[in-house]
Amino acid sequence: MTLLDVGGLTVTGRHLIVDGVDLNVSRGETVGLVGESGSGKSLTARAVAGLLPKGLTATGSVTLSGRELLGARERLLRSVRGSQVALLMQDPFAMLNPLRTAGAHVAESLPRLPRAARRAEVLRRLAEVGIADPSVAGRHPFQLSGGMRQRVALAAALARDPELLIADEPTTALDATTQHEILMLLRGVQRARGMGVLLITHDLRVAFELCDRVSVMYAGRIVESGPGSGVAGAPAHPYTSGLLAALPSVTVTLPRLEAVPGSVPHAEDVTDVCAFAARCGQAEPECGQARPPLRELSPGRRTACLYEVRPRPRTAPPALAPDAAPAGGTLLRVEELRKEYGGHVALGGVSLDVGAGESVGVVGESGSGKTTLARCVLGLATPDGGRVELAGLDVTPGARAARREGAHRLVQCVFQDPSTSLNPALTVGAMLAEAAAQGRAEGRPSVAELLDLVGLPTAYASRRPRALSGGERQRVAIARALAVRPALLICDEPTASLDVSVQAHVLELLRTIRRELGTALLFITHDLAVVRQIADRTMVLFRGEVVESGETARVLDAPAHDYTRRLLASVPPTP
Amino acid sequence: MAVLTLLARRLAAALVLLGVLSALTFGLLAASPGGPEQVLLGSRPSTAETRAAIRAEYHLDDPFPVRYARWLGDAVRGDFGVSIYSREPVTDVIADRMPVTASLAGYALLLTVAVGVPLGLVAAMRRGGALDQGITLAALVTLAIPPFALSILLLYGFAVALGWFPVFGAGETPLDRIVHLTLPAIALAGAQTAMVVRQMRAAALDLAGQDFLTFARARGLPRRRIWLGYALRNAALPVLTVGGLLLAANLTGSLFVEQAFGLHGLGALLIGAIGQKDIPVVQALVLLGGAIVVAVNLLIDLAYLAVDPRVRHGAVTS
Amino acid sequence: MRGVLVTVLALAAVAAVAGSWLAPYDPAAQDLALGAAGPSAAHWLGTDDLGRDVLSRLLAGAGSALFWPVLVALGTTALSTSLGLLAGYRLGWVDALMMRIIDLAIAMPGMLVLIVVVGVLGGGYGWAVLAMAVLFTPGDIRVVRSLTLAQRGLAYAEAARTLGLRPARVMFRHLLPNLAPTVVANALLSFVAALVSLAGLSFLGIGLPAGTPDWGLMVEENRGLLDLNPWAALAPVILITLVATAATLLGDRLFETLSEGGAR
Amino acid sequence: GSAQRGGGAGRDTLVWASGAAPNSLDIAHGFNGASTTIQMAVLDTMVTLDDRGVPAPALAASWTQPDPASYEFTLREGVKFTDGSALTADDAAYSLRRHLDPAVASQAASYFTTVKKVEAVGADKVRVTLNRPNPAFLAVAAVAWQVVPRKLAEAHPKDLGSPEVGTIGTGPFKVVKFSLTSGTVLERNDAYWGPKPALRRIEIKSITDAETLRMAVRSGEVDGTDGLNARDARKWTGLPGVTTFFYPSNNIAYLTMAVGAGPLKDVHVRWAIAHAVDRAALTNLMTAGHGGPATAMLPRPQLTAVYGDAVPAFPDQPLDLAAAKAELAKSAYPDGFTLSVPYATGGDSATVMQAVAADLAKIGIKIVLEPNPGDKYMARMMAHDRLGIQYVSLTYGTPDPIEVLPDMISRGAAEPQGFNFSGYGSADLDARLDTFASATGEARKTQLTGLLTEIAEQVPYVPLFYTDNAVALSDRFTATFGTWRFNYLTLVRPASGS
Ligand SMILES: Nc1ncnc2c1ncn2[C@@H]1O[C@H](COP(=O)(O)OP(=O)(O)OP(=O)(O)O)[C@@H](O)[C@H]1O
Ligand SMILES: Nc1ncnc2c1ncn2[C@@H]1O[C@H](COP(=O)(O)OP(=O)(O)OP(=O)(O)O)[C@@H](O)[C@H]1O
Ligand SMILES: [Mg+2]
Ligand SMILES: [Mg+2]
Repeated sequence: MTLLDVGGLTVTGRHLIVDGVDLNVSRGETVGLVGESGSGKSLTARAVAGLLPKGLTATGSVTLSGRELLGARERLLRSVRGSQVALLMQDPFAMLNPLRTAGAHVAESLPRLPRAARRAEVLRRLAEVGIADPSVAGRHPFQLSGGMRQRVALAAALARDPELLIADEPTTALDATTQHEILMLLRGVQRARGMGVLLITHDLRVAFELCDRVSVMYAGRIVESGPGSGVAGAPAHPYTSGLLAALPSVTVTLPRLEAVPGSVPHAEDVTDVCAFAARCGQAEPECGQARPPLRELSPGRRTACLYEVRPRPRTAPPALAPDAAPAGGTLLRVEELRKEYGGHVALGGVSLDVGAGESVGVVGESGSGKTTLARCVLGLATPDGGRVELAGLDVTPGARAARREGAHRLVQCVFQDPSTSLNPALTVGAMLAEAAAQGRAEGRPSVAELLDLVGLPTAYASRRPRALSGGERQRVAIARALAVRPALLICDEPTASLDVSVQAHVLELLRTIRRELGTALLFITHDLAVVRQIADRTMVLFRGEVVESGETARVLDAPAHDYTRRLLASVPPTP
Repeated sequence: MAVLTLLARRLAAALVLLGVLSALTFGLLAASPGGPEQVLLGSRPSTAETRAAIRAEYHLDDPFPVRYARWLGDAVRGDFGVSIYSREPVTDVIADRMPVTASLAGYALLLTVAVGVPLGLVAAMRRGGALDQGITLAALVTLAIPPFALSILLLYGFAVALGWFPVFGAGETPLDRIVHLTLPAIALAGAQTAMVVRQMRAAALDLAGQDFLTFARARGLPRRRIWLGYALRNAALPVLTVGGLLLAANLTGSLFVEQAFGLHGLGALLIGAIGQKDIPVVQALVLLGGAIVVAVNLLIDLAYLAVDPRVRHGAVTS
Repeated sequence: MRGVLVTVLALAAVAAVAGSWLAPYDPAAQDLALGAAGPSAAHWLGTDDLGRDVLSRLLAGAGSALFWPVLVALGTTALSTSLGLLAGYRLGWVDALMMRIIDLAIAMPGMLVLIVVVGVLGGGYGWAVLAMAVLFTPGDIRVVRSLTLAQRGLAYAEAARTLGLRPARVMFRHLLPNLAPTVVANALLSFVAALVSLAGLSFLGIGLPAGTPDWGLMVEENRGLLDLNPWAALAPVILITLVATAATLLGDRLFETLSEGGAR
Repeated sequence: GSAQRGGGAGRDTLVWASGAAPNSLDIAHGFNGASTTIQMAVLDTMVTLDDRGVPAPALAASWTQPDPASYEFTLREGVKFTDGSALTADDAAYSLRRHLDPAVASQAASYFTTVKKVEAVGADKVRVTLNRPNPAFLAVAAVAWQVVPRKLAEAHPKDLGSPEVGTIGTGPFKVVKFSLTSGTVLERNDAYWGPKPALRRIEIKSITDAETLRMAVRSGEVDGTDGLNARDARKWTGLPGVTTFFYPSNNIAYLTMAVGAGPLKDVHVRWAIAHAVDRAALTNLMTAGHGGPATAMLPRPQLTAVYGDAVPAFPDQPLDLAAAKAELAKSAYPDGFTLSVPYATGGDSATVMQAVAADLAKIGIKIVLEPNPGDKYMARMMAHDRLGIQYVSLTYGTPDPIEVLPDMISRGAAEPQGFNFSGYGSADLDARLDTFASATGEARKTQLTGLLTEIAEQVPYVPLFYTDNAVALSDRFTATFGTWRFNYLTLVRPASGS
């Protein structure tokens, strides 16, 4: 029986954002809504719960158990929320009131109960989400880890036993192992209660692993839907197919990561055409003439493409030996690096070598000290002990300032967050020119050359960062780092917050650069699939210690350490 | 535990502050032209013997450090000297004036909170609407009127032209006092209320964008709980800081207001004492001002401690 | 709204620069026989008790009424921005020392000290203006510092440091533009606070020489004339309020525009 | 409408407001208008002045002058302090003697510099011996020889008259409450030896802000005040239900010019200035018709006391810009000069100096006004620091010119702390002052005319105007005020009609 039925949902703000979305969720069913950032997934979810931000309006229909919610009075919505439909949001760090305890969050969501019974009920609900320790109920959010917070939030969301749970990227902010735990927990609860779940994610692998049915969203509309396995196995829309091709694999090193060219258009601009036509490899004139309907291929299987999708050639394993072995000697040598933050050990004696032209991956969960390691090498943090040597030069920060003179020509960095990696006040051109001026005078690259290197049009020089997409920003950041022609480029999770397609683009770019410029890479990531694609050697960091290191293939295929195995187990299978 | 360390740290800081403040004012007053002789002698010719006697009595010929040390020694024992102007002990003079200023400041604070907080919330709720624009503009204008001008306008409008309120004095009975202090309190509260409205509005708007508020609504929590448990409580933190600063600012604000409304409070006392070179009184008042600011800051910290668990557990320092 | 705002400030600026030329009478010219009189065709806003033309005095006074607050705002902003940037960027002992001093300064009953300083030392506006700038600065330093602290941890700032740029360049070319919304808004708030506070000092009889055509002083000198010519005191109050409102509003607007413009 | 009328009390209760707060009920520390007004209602002086300013009996029923430099007073019989104790000659003698004691640091000390000895001779007699004859002694005594119980004064050498100690007198009223904040309350002394006061109770507040004060009177919250200025007459006379009384005051306002150095040393410059200042306009501005232009350097009542109605004409410099310019041309500064002039903020001097500056600008003398807080200005003046052109307005207590003239033109007063701000003086002048001090009859007139003529010719001072005293009273009360009646609280009585 259909629990949630969304028909022709549109959300409009200053522009059209969500354009005619149809969705339905039945009891006991998990439906996945996938799509790239900005495609309108969150707004769809919030429209369903009647919680659109101020200034946005929804039309169409949203019925829950036969009751129309769209345009309903706030009074009715309040009675429906929590008891029939619950919403779980992306960021566990922002979702809980910092001033209330975990228990209070659950308790206030419960229906009226006597005091003592209420306390017992709170503990029972916490136990349901895997929190057995009763003292957690008395703790405040800031005293809990991200995973714990997400569990508490889940318990609070489920406190009134809703029939439908909308989970908007509930695990994106968590690291791989925790992500895995929370998803499994979600599945367990869903099964136990027979709830309907609408799971919103941008991670195709998660969707396919967890969901009965999957809808793929693009530029505010659904372009394909069907059973998870069906969509994964035989995508019926070129967009889905492109996304799948861009997905890095944890088991094989792909010769080429296929990115979908271009970027997602605004829903507003493509109302009357196929939204994907501009980026589609098999587009026909017809695609630009009318909006293709969501046609039924087979029962439960729909696509918004007029044609059959040509299968993409996918290279079979074993694909490629790692890139040519490093020439030259050791470029970076880190010995027994140690760093504490107020008694908390961030690095507990880490040693590593990077040869000239070599690519080394560093993996580990959140808080394992990856960024700290990078910052110590870059001279942005002063280690408490150990040595950092670059091309035979002791550049240990804090030792003697003068020694680092010139270190910036040896090592540069690309940071994780594309939203802050560029100075919003400067144009791309100014940024690149300034960076190039820091390099040696001979062979100094021009702004145009740098933009060309990362595959951006020269006209971008006059743009400011806010006019760039996330992937473009990371490419500018890479260009900026390369401007001084460093021997080593440290990449601190440069793709962690990018969509798969953009990620593929950036990874491919880095591989090319390494190949063509001979720049060595120290690639930091928590994503094992990414490290498989880019690193010759990999080391696994766990609580500030290196627990395993070796050839990437060896580490991933035959993990020796328990932690590495746990990391591997939490990666959803690549379809 | 956190409370104790906080108290200890604050106490030490307060001592340093008061020390610096007292040395500063003492030095300033000592360096300024004219001395207490003029006050003591009035604007009349005087004899040389009288002047010598006064200089001896007030140790005016001692070097500055000696005078400061003497003053400090007495002050530590709670003796702030005798007012040159009225010959009463300074502590008595201040104690005599304190009730007026305290009631005025308290009344004004009450008005500020009672008016400012709801108005700020309402403005935030109706963001962009006519009501919001009205409130925002009114707050802006109130903020821009100099407090003394507001006093004069209120005095003319409500006390003289309409005759609803008395023109001067602080009243004797409690009820009388409320009637007498209403206009001064409004004059004093005006700019502060405007600040609180702005702050409250900003805090509430900031809050409205927070995930945890959306999550609370998504769980179908009752409206009352969302307003009190979420909006008000979380917005209280930034507002609290401003409120505390305002309480301290009351001190100076009351100076203008007391002057205009003919109230014999601490502000009027300070103005008078400065004019009369009544150094012991000025000195004690400045110290009192410093002590009040310190105390208010401490209160804010304690309030943070009570409201914000992160501070309580030393996770962040306010 | 925006039009009104700009008009008010533009008129104020014109009056500040060219007020003395625009004035229909010599602002100091007395007509003791006329004394305080209400508005008339000859004197649009009437005269004060020395028979001086109120309108002319308002126009001539715009300069001093606005110049000093602008000076305070500029001084405060320049000082607090550079010191705040330095403390927030450099950290270490510079920061620790500066923060200790600022803690102390902020805990001082500022206005009280100001009145005592200026009241006791006497002397003129110079002291008042200087004292006010000194008073406003610590709070602003703190704000700039905390913003700097937040910005310096962002990737673009770390990238700038990684590129080996000189600290001054990182601070002023990279960090400063991103603090602009707050710095600009704060500067306008300082202007407003100085405008209102200096008028308050004049009200207490501290500051400018008698007879100077200054708005704050005019309120003080003419408030006894409310029965004879209310405009002599009301007009300057209205002007102060109008300019202060417009400046605050402009600050709010600029803050919004600038932070939107810089939004990432 | 009004919130409160007359404090709502009975018709024999007066709510009075002073423009400044009284600070002491002891004249030794509270020799100022607000304080003395209360002292005069509570304390009796040995002698008093009659309507013409002639010394008359008060606590002293009579007195004799055994020789020109000594007086012997006989106390009135049966006078009691309000605490019930009897007034003794010892009390009276001690009350004067304490002003001579430097340890008391009395503000009245300078009034009694000629007193050598004060002693009680017998139960009801007090003898005062002076260093030299002083015709002003009795007039001064009428102001400052207030009698308090010796016991009380001795017990509180430092804080007699303070709010904590208060005072005890024999006067028409007694102090019920004396607070610097909530005001003073006086009640009728039913055992008063003189005529019974018309008022039963007087509540005295202080309102320092002139406008607030006016509004308080206007709203009826206050029945009467002396805290107004004649120049504000226009604002006060219009108040409904309020009558403003004006009566001549023993005062004079003038400009002093420091003749010691600089342009002002040149007598032509001084003449030029005197010609240029529009005294008529200034008088009108500052007195609003309740006063008059000053023609000589003495308060009008003092002139009258010496000359009666036949005041001689002294040399004068009438308003005449041409003459002013001509004088300036004769000086070393034909093109004028610039002078920095300090003034006290918030007082009359600000207004007067602005007007003077405007007048002098017309002949090329530029005055740069330099604001000073009141106390700093006073300190600077008294220290004779950088004197130039200054505005001075003085009110005197006695009808005798000898109270004024030495202050103005003796070399002794030209030192710091003296009142001779012009620094004008000479040995010859000092000698003439001395002879004048003890002269009587026609000789006195001649000598005074000589002195005043010299001042008028040399112009160290430019006399400006006299101002009347002003008292505003609610129509529920009335009073008959006089120049020499310092105890005006006792003069107020309920209006017969109300
Ligand atoms: N409050 C709002 N007002 C106006 N536009 C908005 C608002 N919130 C989101 N948008 C716009 O709507 C579009 C879709 O946003 P939405 O948050 O639904 O995307 P999403 O698919 O959830 O992406 P992500 O994976 O980044 O969360 C985006 O282009 C965004 O800029
Ligand atoms: N400036 C700092 N002050 C205090 N603690 C810090 C600081 N920087 C890092 N840490 C702590 O050091 C540990 C390692 O942090 P680091 O940022 O290196 O982890 P990471 O592996 O990069 O994690 P993530 O994947 O979340 O980026 C964490 O526990 C973190 O809380
Ligand atoms: Mg989203
Ligand atoms: Mg990291």
